[in-house]
Amino acid sequence: MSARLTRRFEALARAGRAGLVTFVTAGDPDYETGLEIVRALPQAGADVIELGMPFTDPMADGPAIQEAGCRALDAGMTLARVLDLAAAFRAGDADTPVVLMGYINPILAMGLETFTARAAAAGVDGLIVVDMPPEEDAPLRRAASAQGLHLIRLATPTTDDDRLVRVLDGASGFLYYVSVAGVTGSKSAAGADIDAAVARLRRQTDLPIAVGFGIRTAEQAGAVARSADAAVVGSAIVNVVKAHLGRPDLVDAVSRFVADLSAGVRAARKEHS
Amino acid sequence: MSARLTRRFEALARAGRAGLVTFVTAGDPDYETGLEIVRALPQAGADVIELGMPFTDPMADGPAIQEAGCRALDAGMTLARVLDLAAAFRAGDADTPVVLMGYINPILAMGLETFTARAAAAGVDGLIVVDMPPEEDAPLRRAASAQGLHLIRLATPTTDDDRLVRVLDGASGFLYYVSVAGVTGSKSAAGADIDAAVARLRRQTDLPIAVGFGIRTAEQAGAVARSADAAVVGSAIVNVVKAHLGRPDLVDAVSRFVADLSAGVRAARKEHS
Amino acid sequence: GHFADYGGRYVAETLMPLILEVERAYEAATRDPAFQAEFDDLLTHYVGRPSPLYFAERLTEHLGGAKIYFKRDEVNFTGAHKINNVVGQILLARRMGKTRIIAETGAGQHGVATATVAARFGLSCTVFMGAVDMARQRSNVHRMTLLGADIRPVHSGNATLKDAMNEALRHWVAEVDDTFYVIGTVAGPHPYPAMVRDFQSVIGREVREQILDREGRLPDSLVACIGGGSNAMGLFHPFLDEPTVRCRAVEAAGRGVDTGEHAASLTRGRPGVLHGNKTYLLQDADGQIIEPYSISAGLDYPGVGPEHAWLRDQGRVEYVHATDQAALDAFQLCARTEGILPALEPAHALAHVAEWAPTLPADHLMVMNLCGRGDKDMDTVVEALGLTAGEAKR
Amino acid sequence: GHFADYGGRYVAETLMPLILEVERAYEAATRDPAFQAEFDDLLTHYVGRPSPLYFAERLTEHLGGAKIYFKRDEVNFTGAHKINNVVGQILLARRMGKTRIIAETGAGQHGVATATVAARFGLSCTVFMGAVDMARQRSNVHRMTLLGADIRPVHSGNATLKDAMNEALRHWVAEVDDTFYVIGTVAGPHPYPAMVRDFQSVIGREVREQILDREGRLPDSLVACIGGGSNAMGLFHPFLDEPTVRCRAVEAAGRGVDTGEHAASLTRGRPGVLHGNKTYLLQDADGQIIEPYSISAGLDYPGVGPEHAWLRDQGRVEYVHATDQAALDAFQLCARTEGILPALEPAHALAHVAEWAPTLPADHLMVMNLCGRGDKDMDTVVEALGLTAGEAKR
Repeated sequence: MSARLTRRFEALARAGRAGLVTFVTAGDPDYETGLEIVRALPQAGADVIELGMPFTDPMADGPAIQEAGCRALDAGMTLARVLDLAAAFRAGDADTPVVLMGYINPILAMGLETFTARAAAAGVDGLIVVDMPPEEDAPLRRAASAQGLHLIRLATPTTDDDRLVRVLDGASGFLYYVSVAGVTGSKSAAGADIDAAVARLRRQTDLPIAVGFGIRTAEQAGAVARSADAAVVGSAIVNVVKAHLGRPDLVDAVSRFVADLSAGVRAARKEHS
Repeated sequence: MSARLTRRFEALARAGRAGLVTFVTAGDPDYETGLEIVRALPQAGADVIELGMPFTDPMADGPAIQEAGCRALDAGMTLARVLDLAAAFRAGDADTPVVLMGYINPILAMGLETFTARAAAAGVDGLIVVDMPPEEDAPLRRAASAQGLHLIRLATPTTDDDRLVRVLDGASGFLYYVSVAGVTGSKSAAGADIDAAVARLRRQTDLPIAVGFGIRTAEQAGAVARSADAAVVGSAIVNVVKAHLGRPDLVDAVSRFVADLSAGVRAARKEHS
Repeated sequence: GHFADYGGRYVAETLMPLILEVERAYEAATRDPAFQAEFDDLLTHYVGRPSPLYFAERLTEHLGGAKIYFKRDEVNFTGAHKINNVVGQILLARRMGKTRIIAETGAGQHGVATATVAARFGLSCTVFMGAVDMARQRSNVHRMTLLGADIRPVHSGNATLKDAMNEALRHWVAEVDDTFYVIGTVAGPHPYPAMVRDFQSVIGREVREQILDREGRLPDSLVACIGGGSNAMGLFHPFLDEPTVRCRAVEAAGRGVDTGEHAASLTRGRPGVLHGNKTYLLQDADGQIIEPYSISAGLDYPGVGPEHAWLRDQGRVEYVHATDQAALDAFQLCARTEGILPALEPAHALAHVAEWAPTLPADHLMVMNLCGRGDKDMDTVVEALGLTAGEAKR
Repeated sequence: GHFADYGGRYVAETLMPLILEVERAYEAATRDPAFQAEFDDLLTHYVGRPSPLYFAERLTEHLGGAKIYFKRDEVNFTGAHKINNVVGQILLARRMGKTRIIAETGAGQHGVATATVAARFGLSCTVFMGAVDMARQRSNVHRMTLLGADIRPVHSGNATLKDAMNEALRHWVAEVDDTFYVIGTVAGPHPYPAMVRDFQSVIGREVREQILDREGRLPDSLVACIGGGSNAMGLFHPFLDEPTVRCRAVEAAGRGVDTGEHAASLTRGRPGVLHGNKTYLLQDADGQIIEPYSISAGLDYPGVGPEHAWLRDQGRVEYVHATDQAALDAFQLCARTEGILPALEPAHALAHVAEWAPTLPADHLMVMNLCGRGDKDMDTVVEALGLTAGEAKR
């Protein structure tokens, strides 16, 4: 398995802080700008990069990420170009883990084996495929595993303890906890609920736990970072992209926002310790 | 029974010519003008006057007479005012027969006895009620008869010989032959068809035969006048009223048109004799 | 008359021979089992009869009185009871060798039914429709057009149902040889009122069988809306000899029977003659016909079938009325409790049910004729309720 | 998958527990005679089943080949086969204690059926509908509004059925506790494809009984249109084990399957995953979904039920296609020969019947599923044919 993810979470644990997982849609608003954005993320404070693979019908995403996908597709992005972008990023950054996030259909169109092989070659570390529950992901898991890619599983507020066993069976890399029942960019969970959920998950797994959905501000990221191993921010970053479309300060604006989030995450446990 | 109708047809027979029956809607376009029109008709050559009793739903009439009825109703005509108009005419003309033509509902609203009594008092000679076939007209016939009013029956191209017996049973005044299947003012019958129809009717009745529907010109009136005892013209006269609405020469125009029709009727048998 | 002093054949002489021929042909048809068999077959396989008798459970609970059943003639093919009669008359027209069909229509349901069955038998079809009704029932105009009917807009009078019937009669006079006039209600010259009643009586016959099957006894009351009166007559007729069955017909009170803007001929009219029959009519003191008014195009008629006039005078049927507003309220009540969008015509019947049922005991069995579906009235209702489609219920 | 490699439950983890709960509840319901009894009772008295099996005599004569029967699901209450499935799913939702119903809709028939049955049971109802479809199926938007449904316009994508389904799934994820998603066709995550098929199989079971009663033998062929495929599956399923019964499903070829503007997923698609199931999809080389096109809103979908994908690969059902123009021609043919205005969806089936039937002998029994009425499509057809309502046939 790709060691970057594991190393990164170990390093965070040693540093006594949670990580910041930043999601952007690959190639939003276009390949070149998208690559610049991604390249700037580690410097801005991102610990793990989630790269969205655009899909025409992103049924688990809210408007922000839907629109980001449309922008990327309109600009000519394909799954192959997403892998190109990941490879281009990896060429300049050997350490920051990259996780691809998306839907299964474009992957099937490329072929599971081809896709996982090319992803691994591009320096990708893990995969999150939101419409592949454990019941359906065995073929993908086998293909990913053969290439050393983590297939990251998701748990949600509706995943009860019985079901969690199934979710964790075969999970690797980290566990992605979707903190609210909803699509990306919708409502936010209360901090206490997140703490309780993380505590419940930790009783059943030693995997790092990243918490996402509904985290929009440094403060919210910080609240998550108190208990979770990482806070995932997506729609809020994508909204910054949208707000700066066509402007020369787009990449800077994203960086500044990520830096702010990062500060929130880094301050979280200090405040409370 | 009112003798005026009989006397008039006898006089026409002695003169060796057919009569001209002129229809106007009573009170079209208003009571005063309507009365002037009617008063001018005998002088213009009308031998019998048919006075239309306006009704909201004249189902046997075409657009010309429908509209004339609307004009009269809009100007405040009622059945009682129709009788007033007839009486006013009769005050100045003791000889020209007047026949009321219309639908049964306003008559029922006034009451059969009241209506027939008031019509007789107004100097009316006969009644034509288009929606009262022989099957239904017994009560009206009794009331009319009690007041000496002729109830004039209609025969049509669809009235076969068997049915004609029924139509003629109780007919009085004259027989009104509707020369075409249709509403007033529609298509015209061919002269030869009318001659044949009149001949057929004469085999079964000695009543004078007036032919109407579709007669628009002096020439057509003349063609009918060759075989029939009278030609009835209605829509064509009403159209002259409509064409001169609001003009000072309205009454003159109607008179001139009726004079023209009368000339056609008077010339008919001369040309062929 | 054919119903005491009511009914009759008050038509122009030109039509009389044909009217008498229709009567003879109809009488022969009623004695011919093959005619009845063909009628029944078409009702079953073409129209989709029997229509359901449906226990309106939630409405019954909501009103808290009589147990209410709906006779669901709205699920008939073409969406109303009208087609029962049209099938019968067009089979008769075929027997008579007629090749052209004409009809009048108000709401368009009778016109659609006639255009439908005429197309089914390859007969030419002309439908007379008031220009005002064409505007307010546009979807039905489209349906008739696509069925190949020639639609003649009528501009005379108020340009509604009465005027369409005048124009159909005028047209028929000119085309007596090859044309059959399919009248849409239990009105017009004899034999139409009796013939249409007979064809529509399938409704009541089915109800009788269905309620005996479901409840083991006859209903205590029947309720139907009444414009011309064919759906009411169809429901009531097979029960008229059952003295325990109360019958109520609901007229359109428009803006109120005392406002002058209504279509309640039996409530506010007097006997007279129109469209070939003697019956109760909305008319002024001079015998001129008063233009009726109702939100429902199908009830917007100044007369009523002559047999209803007779049943009124006898007291066998009670004639009540409901306003536009009561009908709209009932429409919504039906939509929200039963998920059924009634036509505005039976919404009038339902308005009376909503008033009457709560005063009756729970063991009172009431059957209402839900004689047409509301699809044709969507624009009218949405406008009347001031709704914006798709955004109303946020 | 649940149909060889097709089907499955490709949904977000948030939905999985609920999807599994639906499956358990559905399995329990199928074993509960009370559930089946309530389903049957509603189909009989509320929906008006059985729908007629009608011998299309004039169409058969006109085409001069196979003897054609129409299964008349267009006379169902609400005007299409959709309500069969909705009744079943809403009864299931009630069993599960759900109080809110959501649905997606394309042509609006499924949305209307869902709004209807939800109102019948007093359940809150939200319908997702593409903004483009809302504009072209306005009358159905009105119907849903009046039934009290909350209609959510969907602007994403092409703003048609696919997008409405995306949005319904997104909404469901956020409202898993009290909400039941009534899917309108044999697609979506398991158990929907099987469940919808089972509920719609009443169509084929009735046909089997009716044709045996009328003809004394099974049909030789069955024809149905296919978008998602629920009406086709409902007709075919009870006959799939009868090797002598040929089944043909007709996809929407739009402007032609080689133009790129069509909705023929089985003809021109490849297997993939969308909306929770693996099936044939219209997609580009990159696996992006291609926006479908059809004149018929109900067929305008880039996928198809997974069981159809399996039946295609097996060769048990033949999948053919018909263009917009062929459907419009068939619409007119049906109107003029049988007086029936089909929805544009079954007009596609009829287009194939018009092509196939003349090549078959007179003793070939063909049953076509006339699964919806055309009323909703009047504006579209009038415009497509360039007709002016009421003046077209002068």
